[in-house]
Amino acid sequence: MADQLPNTPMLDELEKGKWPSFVKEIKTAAAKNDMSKDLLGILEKSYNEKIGHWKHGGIVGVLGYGGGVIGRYCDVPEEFPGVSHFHTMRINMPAAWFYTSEALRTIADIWERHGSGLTNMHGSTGDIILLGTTTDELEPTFQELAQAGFDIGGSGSDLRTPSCCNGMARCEWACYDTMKACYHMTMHFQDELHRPAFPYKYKFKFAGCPNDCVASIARADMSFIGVWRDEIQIDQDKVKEHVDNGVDIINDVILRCPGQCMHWDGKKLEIEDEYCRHCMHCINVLNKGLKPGKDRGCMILIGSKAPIVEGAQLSSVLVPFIKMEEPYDEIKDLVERIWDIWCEEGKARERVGEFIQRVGLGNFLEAIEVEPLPEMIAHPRENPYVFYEEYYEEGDDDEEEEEEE
Amino acid sequence: MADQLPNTPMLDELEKGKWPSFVKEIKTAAAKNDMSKDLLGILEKSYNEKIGHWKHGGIVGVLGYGGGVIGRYCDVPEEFPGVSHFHTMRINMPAAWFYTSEALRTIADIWERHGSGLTNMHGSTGDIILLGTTTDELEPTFQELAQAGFDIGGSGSDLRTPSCCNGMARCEWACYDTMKACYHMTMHFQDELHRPAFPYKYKFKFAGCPNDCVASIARADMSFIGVWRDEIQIDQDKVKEHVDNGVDIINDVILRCPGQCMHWDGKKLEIEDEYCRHCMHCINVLNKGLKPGKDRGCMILIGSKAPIVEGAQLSSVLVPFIKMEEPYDEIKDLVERIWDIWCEEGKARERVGEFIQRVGLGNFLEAIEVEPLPEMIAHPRENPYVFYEEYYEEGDDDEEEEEEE
Amino acid sequence: MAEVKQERLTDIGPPHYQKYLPPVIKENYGKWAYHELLKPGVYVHVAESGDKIFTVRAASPRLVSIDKIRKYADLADKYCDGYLRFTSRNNVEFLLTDESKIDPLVKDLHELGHPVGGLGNSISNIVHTQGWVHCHSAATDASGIVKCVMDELADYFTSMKLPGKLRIALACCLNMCGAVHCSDIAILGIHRRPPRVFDDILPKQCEIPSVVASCPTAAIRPATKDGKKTVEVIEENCMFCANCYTVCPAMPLNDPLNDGVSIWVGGKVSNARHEPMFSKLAIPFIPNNPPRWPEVVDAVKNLVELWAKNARKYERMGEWIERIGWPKFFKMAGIEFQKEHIDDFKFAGLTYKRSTHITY
Amino acid sequence: MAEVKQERLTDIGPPHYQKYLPPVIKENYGKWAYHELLKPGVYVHVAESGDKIFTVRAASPRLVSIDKIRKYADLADKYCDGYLRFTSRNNVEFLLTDESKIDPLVKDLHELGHPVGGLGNSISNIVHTQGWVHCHSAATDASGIVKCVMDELADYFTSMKLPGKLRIALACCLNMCGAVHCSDIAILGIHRRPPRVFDDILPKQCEIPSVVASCPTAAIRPATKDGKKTVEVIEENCMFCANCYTVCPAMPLNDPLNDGVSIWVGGKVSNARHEPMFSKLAIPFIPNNPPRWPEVVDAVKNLVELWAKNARKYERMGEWIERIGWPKFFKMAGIEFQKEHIDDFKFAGLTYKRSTHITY
Ligand code: SRM
Ligand code: SRM
Ligand code: SRM
Ligand code: SRM
Ligand code: SF4
Ligand code: SF4
Ligand code: SF4
Ligand code: SF4
Ligand code: SF4
Ligand code: SF4
Ligand code: SF4
Ligand code: SF4
Repeated sequence: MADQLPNTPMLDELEKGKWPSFVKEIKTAAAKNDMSKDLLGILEKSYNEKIGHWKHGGIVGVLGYGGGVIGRYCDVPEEFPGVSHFHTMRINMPAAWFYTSEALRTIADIWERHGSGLTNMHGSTGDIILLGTTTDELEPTFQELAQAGFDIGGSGSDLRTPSCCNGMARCEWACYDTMKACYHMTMHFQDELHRPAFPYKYKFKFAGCPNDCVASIARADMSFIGVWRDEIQIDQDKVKEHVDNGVDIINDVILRCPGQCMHWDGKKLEIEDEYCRHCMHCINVLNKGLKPGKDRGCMILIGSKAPIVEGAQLSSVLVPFIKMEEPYDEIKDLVERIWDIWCEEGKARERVGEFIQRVGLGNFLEAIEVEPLPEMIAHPRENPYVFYEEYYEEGDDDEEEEEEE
Repeated sequence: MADQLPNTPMLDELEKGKWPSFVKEIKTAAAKNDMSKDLLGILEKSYNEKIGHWKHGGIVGVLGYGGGVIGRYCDVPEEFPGVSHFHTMRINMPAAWFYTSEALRTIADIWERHGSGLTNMHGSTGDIILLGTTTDELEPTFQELAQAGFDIGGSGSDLRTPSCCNGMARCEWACYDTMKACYHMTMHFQDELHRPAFPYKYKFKFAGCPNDCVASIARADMSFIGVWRDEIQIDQDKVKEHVDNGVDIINDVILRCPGQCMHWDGKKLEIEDEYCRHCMHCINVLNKGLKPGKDRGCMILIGSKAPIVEGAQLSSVLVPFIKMEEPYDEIKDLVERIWDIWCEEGKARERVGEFIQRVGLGNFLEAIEVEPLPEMIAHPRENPYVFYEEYYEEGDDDEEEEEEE
Repeated sequence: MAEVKQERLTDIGPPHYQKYLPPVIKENYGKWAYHELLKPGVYVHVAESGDKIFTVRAASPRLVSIDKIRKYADLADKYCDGYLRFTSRNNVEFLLTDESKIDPLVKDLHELGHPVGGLGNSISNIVHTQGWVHCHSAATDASGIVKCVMDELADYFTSMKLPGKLRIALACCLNMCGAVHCSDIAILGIHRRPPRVFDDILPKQCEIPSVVASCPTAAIRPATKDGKKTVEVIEENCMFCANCYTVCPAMPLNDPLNDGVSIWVGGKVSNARHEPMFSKLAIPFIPNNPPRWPEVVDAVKNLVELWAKNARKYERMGEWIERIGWPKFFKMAGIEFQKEHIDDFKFAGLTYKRSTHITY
Repeated sequence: MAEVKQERLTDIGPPHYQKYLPPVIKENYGKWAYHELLKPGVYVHVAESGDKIFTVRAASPRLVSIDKIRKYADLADKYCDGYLRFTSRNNVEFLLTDESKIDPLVKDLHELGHPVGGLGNSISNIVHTQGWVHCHSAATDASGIVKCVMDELADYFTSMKLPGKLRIALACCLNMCGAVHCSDIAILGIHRRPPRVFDDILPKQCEIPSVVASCPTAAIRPATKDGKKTVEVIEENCMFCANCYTVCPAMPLNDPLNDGVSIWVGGKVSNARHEPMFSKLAIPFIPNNPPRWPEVVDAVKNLVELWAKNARKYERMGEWIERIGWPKFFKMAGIEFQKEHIDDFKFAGLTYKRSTHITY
C-alpha cells in the first residue's frame, strides 16, 4: 500500500518529548494505509497554515440507522485524495471500557480491513471512535462489528451512547450498580439511540457516587449519581489508624466538610448525618475508616451541557433518591415522560436543560408529574414575581378559588 | 377643631400590646386635627374592607422644585373630606438624624400649623416625612421650614435625599467621615436633588465601614462604604483579655473568617492581611483588641435597588478604594460621568444598575473612563462569548489589528 | 395660618452636619476607642481621650405625632441637654454624658410606653412603609402588622439572648420601599389579581405605549373598546408586579379578596462573615386578616424561634439556613414546599440545585 | 475487503456489561472493602473476601493506531490474562491479580513510551477532542497542544506531589466536546473573526430562516446579493460562537490570523468538598503557534505551579482561587485583567462583586 511517508517537519516536532506521541501513531498507521498517509499530509498542511481542512455536511450512515457516523470531507481532495471522504464511526463501547485482549484485537482487525487503522480510545462521549473511512465501507464495517458483538453508538439528535464509571466492578464506593444500569438502559432504548427523533441530543451518564468519575453532572442531560441516605458507616479504630498514620483530621477533613457536621475529640469521630451533604470528601480521605451508608441508591439530575447556545449548565436535582433495581421501570417511565414533553414542546437544537430554563422548572415538573421538592433548588426564589394561576372573584361562594381559563 | 373621634373598633385592637402604638399616635393628632381624624376613619374603613383608599396622580409641589412632595388623594372624599388631599412632604433630615430638642420642636410647630400633625421619623430613604396636607399648604410649610434651616428632600426621577450612618460622630470603626461626605455631596448636588432630570431615581448612601449600618449596599445606586487597605490593628493584650473573658476565639472568630486568614496559637493572634476580606467580623467581636487599619478610605459600589422591574440588585464594586478628602472632586467627576452616560442612554424608569446590566459592565466602564479591575467581579466570565471588536485581515502589514468600522 | 414674610429661600440644603451634635461628640469626633453594650438598649462609646457618651435606644412606632416628638424633646432636655438622634431603623437614641441619668431615663421611657433595647444580638425595630395609611399601591397595611409582630417579639427587643442580630422589614407592595429584599425576615404585601383596566379614564390619564412597555412579561397590549383606545391584560401572563399601575393610575391591582402577605427569609446587608444576601421566599401567601394578622404573627414568631434555637453563635438567619440547607429548613419550619418557591424569572436557572450537596 | 455473509444484525447494543470482566471482579463484584495507592500509577483494591486486584494505569495519546491497540492486548495477555480497561480520561488500566507482575509491566510500558501514573494527587490525562485531525469547526489543533502540554507536565503525572487532583481539558471550539467547562484548567480554541458568507453555496446548502434563528445575538439577517437570497452578518454583534456554522456549512469562521486559544481555570466536577464549578476565563487569547504552542505550554505550566505552591491540601484550583479571591489570583498569575474577563452574557449581573469582600 503506502510507499513513502510525506515530509512533515512540523509534525515531527511532536514525536519528541515524554508523552506518548499521536504523530507516531499516525505514522505507524500511515506506513500501511493511504488514508492515514494523506491524513499526515493534510495535518502537516494545517500546521503550516494554522487552519483545518475539513468540511461537514452530507448525511452518511448505515442502513436503518440515523446516527453513529460523522461525515467528513476534506476541502483539498485533489491534494489528498486518501481523505477526500474521511468519516468516523462511533462504536458503543463495553460498559466502563472493560475489554479482553481478544476483543481489542477483533476491533483492530476489522478496522484494518475497512478504515484508516486509526482510532480514538475513546471519544469524549465514551464511544470507540473509528477514525476515518469512506462511505462505501460503513455498512461492511458495521456488519462485521455486529457479528463480533458490537453495535454503533449515537450521534445527531438521538440518545447518545450512555457511559458509566467502573462502579461495583472495582470501586468500594459505588452506591448502585452503574455498569448494569448503563447496560440495561442502553439496551432498552436502542431505538432512540439509533434513530434520531429528538429536538437535539440526549445523554445519560452513570456515576456510582458523588465523586462522579464520569463527569456526569457536567455533560449528561441525565446524570445518575449514586448516593446513600442513612448514616455514613464509621469504623472508629480504622479512623484512628488513619490519624495515627499522619492524616491531619482537623485541617484536612473536619474543616473541609461542607456540611460543617463532623466533630473529632482526639479519639472519636462523630458525624451529624442529618446535615451531611454527601460530598464524599471525608470518605475519600479516611477511606478505610468510613464508607457510604447502607441504604443506597441514586440521585437523578437533569440538564447539563456545553455552552451552545444558552450557556453551559450543570445538571440539577430531579429525583433526590431512588433505589436502583431492575427493571428500572420507574426510571424508564420518568425518562419517557420527559422525552414526551420535550419532543412536543422543545425547539429544534434545544437541549432539555435549556428547555427547562425556558419553560420554568415548576412548569416542567407539572408536565412530567413530579412533585416539586426543596432538594431541587439551591434556594427559593429571590424575586417576588410569582405567576398565580387562579384568583378569587367577587361574589364567589365561600370565596372559592376560581380557575382562570 | 376636631370634636369627636370616629368609632374604630378594629384600630382600637392596635392600641393593646407591648410595642408603642401608631394608632395612639393618630388618635393624639386626631384629637386636634381634622385631617388626622379623617385619616383614622379611612384607615378603619381599610381595615374593614381589606383595601387601601388612596389614589396617586397629579403633580403637586412647591415653586421651582420638581420633587419632594408625594401627591395623594383619597377615593372617598365625600366620606372623608379631611383627607381628600393628603400629600406628604419629604424634608431632608440632618446627617445621621442628629437633632436638638429645639430643632424637633421647630418642626413640630410648623407642622402643627400646616399639616396633619403626623410624621414619620423617618422615611425609609431617611427623610423627615410630614404626613398629609393639602396642596395650598405646601409652599407655606416649605418656606417656614426653610427659614428654620430645613429644605425639601428628593422624590421622582432625581437625586434622592442622601443618608449616612453616624460614623465618626460616635463609632470607632468609621473609616471616613460619613456625615461630612453626605452633607457635602447633598449640598453640591442641590439642583439634581430638587429638579428631576434623570431617567429614574438615584440614591447615595454613606456607611463608615462594611457593617453598613445604613444598608447602603442594598438600596443605594451609589454606596460609599468605608474600608482600610493596610493591616488590621491588633492589640494582642486586649485580644487575650477578650479570650480570658470568655470569647470562644476559635469557633466564633477564626472559623468564621471568610478570608480563612486568621490564626490563634492560644496566645497570639495572627492575621494574614493580604487575604483579609474586610468583612469586619473579627473586629466586631474583638472590638477592644482589633481596629481597622490606618490607611482608610472608602469603596464605591454601584447599582443596588428594589426588584422593579428587572429584579433586585445589590451594589457592585466600582472603585475598590479611594481616599475621602474634601472637596471630593474625583468623586464628583465620577458621578457626573456616570450621570452623563445614564441620562443619555438610559431608558425611562431604568435604574443605573439595570442600565449597567443591559449595556454590560465592561462597556459601561469604557464610557465612564474607568479601568476594569478584578475587584469589580465575583469571578471572570464562565461563558466563552466574548465580543472582540477587531480582527486581522489577510494582507494586513505585519498582521496589525484592524479596527472594524 | 402663619404667613411667610421673609425672602423666599430655595436650595439651602439640610442643616450643617455638625449643627446638632453634642459637645462631647464634637470634641471626640473620629477619635473613639471602643464601645461596650452595658445592658439591653444601653451602650457606651469611650473616646481615646477617655470621654464617654452613653446611648439609650428606645423603640418607636415611626409614625409619630408632633405631640410625641415634643415628648422626645422634653426627655432629651431633661436627661441629655437636648441631644438625641434617630437610628437608621427608626429607633430613638438619647445621648447622655451622665451615666447616673440612664436609669431614670429608661424609667421615663417605659412609662411613655417605649421599650428600651434593640442593641447587640436582638431584634431591632421593623423597617417599614406606608401601607393603608398613605400609599395607593399597598397590598396590606404596614404599621398594623408591624405593631402586631413587635407586640409578640418585644422581649427579643429588650434582651440580647439571640445568636446574632435579626432584622425584620416590611413592605406593603413589590416596590419594596426599604431593605426588605435583604432582611433576615421580610414581610411583603403582594397582589394576586391582575390589574383591572378602567377603560373610561385610562386614555385620559395614561400614555398607552408607556403602559404597554411597562409590563415586564408583555401581558399588556393595546386594545380598542367601544371605539376608545385602551389596553387589555393577558391575565395568565401577569405576575402582579404592579409596574403598570405605577405608570398608569387607571390600572389598579388592589383587591380585598386576593391581596395578602408573603414571608421571606435569610437576607442580610452587612458584610460581616457572609457576603450580603437577598431574602428568599418562605411562605408564598397569607391572606390579610386585620386588625391583628394572627397567621402572620405566628409565622414570623415560629421562624424567629426556630432560628434562635438552632443557629450557632453569630449565624444570621441566612447563614444558618445555608449551613443546614433549604430542605432541612422547610422541614423544620413545617412549611410545605410548592411550585411558587421555585424561581422562574430571569436568573432562575442559577437557583436550581446543581450538585449532590443535599441532606436526607 | 471481507464480505459480510451472515444475516444482517441491527440494534444488538453493546456487549453485555460483564462479558469482559476478569474473574476476580466477577467474584467480588460490589464487595470491595477499600483501596490503596501503592505508588504512582499503581493501586490495589481489596475485597471483603480478601481478594485483591492491582491496577496499573498508563498514559495514552488517545489517538491510537490499531498497532498500538494490539500492543496493549499483548501486554494484557503477558501480565493479566488479557484483562484491561480504559478510563474515563482515556488512560489504559491493566488489571492484575499477581502483585509480582506489576514492576515488569511498568517496565514494558516505559519501554513502549507510556508513562505510568495519573493517580491520586496528580495530573491525569488531558481530555480532548479532534482538532485539525478531524473536525471542521476547530479553531486550533487538539492532539498537538495536548502533547506539548503533557510533555512539560509529565512529571506531575508520574508523581503524586500536588495538593489535590488537577484536571486539564482541551476543546478545539466553543462546542466544548468534553468537560472543558468544568476543568481545573481548560484550554479552549476560539475564533475571533465573524463568519464569512459563501453566498454562492449558501442558498443551496442552508435554510435561511434556521440560519438567522441560530444566532443568539441576532447578528444574522436575510439579505439579497446579486439577486440571490442569502444572509449577511452584522459583524459587531458577533461573538464567534459558530452556532451559525454548525447549522450552515457555508458560513465558516475558521481563520488562520484570528483563531487561537484561551485559558480557563477553576472548574471542577466532583462533589467533594465544594460543589461542582464552571471554569472561568483566565487568559482571553493566545495565537496559534504550531507545532509546539510554547506560549500555551508556558501559561498552563505557570498556572499549575502557582497552584501547586500556594494551595492548601485537597484544595482544587477553583477552591484555592475562591479562598484567595480573583484579584489576588490575577496578581499572582501575572495576568492582566481586561474587559474581556467581565461577563456580558445572560447572567452577567450575577458575576459582579456585590459585597466589600475584596482583598488589597
Ligand atoms: C478510573 C476512574 C473511573 C473510571 O471508571 O474510569 C476513576 C477512579 C477512581 N477515582 Fe475518580 N476516577 C476517574 C475519573 C474521575 C473524574 C472524571 C474526570 O476526571 O473527568 C473525576 C471528577 C474530576 C473533577 O472533579 O473534575 C474524579 C474524581 C474523583 C475524586 C474526587 C477528587 C476531588 O477531590 O475533587 C476521587 C476521590 C479521591 O481522589 O480521593 C476519586 C477517586 C477515585 C478512586 C479512588 C475510586 C476507587 O476506589 O476506585 C479511583 C482511583 C483514584 C485515582 O485516580 O486517584 N475520583 N475521578 C477515572 C480515571 C480517570 C483517569 O484516567 O484519570
Ligand atoms: C415614603 C417611602 C416609604 C416609607 O414609608 O418610608 C416610600 C414611598 C413610596 N415609594 Fe418608595 N418609598 C420610600 C423609600 C424607598 C426605598 C428605600 C430607600 O430609599 O432606602 C426603596 C428601595 C430602594 C430603591 O430605591 O430601590 C423604595 C423603592 C420604591 C420603588 C421601586 C424602585 C425600583 O427601582 O425597584 C418604587 C416604584 C417607583 O419608583 O415607581 C417606589 C415608590 C414609592 C411611592 C412613591 C409609590 C408611588 O408610585 O407613588 C411611595 C409613596 C408612598 C406614599 O404614599 O407616600 N419606591 N422606596 C420611602 C421614602 C421616604 C423618604 O423619603 O425617606
Ligand atoms: C445606630 C445604628 C447606625 C445609625 O447611624 O443609625 C447602628 C449602630 C451600631 N451598629 Fe449597626 N447600626 C445600625 C443599623 C445597622 C444596620 C442597618 C439595618 O439594620 O437596616 C446593619 C445591617 C443589618 C443587616 O446586615 O441586615 C447593621 C449591622 C451591624 C453589624 C453587623 C451585624 C452582623 O453580624 O451581621 C454590627 C457589628 C456588631 O453587631 O457587632 C453593627 C454594629 C454597630 C455598632 C456597634 C457600631 C458602633 O460602635 O456604634 C452600633 C451599635 C450596635 C448595635 O446596635 O448592636 N451593626 N447595623 C443603626 C441602628 C439601627 C437600629 O435602630 O437598630
Ligand atoms: C468525537 C467527539 C469529540 C472527541 O474527539 O472525542 C465530538 C465531536 C463532535 N461534536 Fe461533540 N463530540 C464529542 C463529545 C461531546 C461532548 C462530551 C460528552 O458527550 O460527554 C460534549 C459536551 C457535552 C454536551 O453534550 O453538551 C459535546 C458537545 C458538542 C456540541 C455542543 C452541544 C451543546 O448543547 O452545547 C456540539 C454542537 C452540536 O451539537 O451541533 C458538538 C458537535 C460535535 C461535532 C459533531 C461537530 C459537528 O457539528 O459536526 C463533532 C464531530 C467531530 C468529528 O470530526 O468527528 N459536540 N460533544 C465526542 C464524541 C465521541 C464519542 O461519541 O464518544
Ligand atoms: S464515581 Fe464513585 S463509585 Fe464510581 S468510580 Fe468514582 S469513586 Fe467509584
Ligand atoms: S460526606 Fe462530606 S458533607 Fe458528609 S460528613 Fe463527609 S465531608 Fe461532611
Ligand atoms: S457602618 Fe460602620 S462606621 Fe457606620 S455606624 Fe455602622 S459600624 Fe459604625
Ligand atoms: S475582617 Fe473578616 S476577613 Fe478580615 S480578618 Fe477579620 S474576620 Fe477575617
Ligand atoms: S412598598 Fe409599595 S405600597 Fe408600600 S409605600 Fe412603598 S410603594 Fe407604597
Ligand atoms: S401587574 Fe405587572 S405583570 Fe401584571 S400586567 Fe401589570 S405590569 Fe404586567
Ligand atoms: S470541540 Fe468543536 S472543533 Fe473540537 S471536536 Fe468538538 S465540535 Fe469539533
Ligand atoms: S458566530 Fe455566533 S454570534 Fe456570530 S454570527 Fe454566527 S451564530 Fe451569530
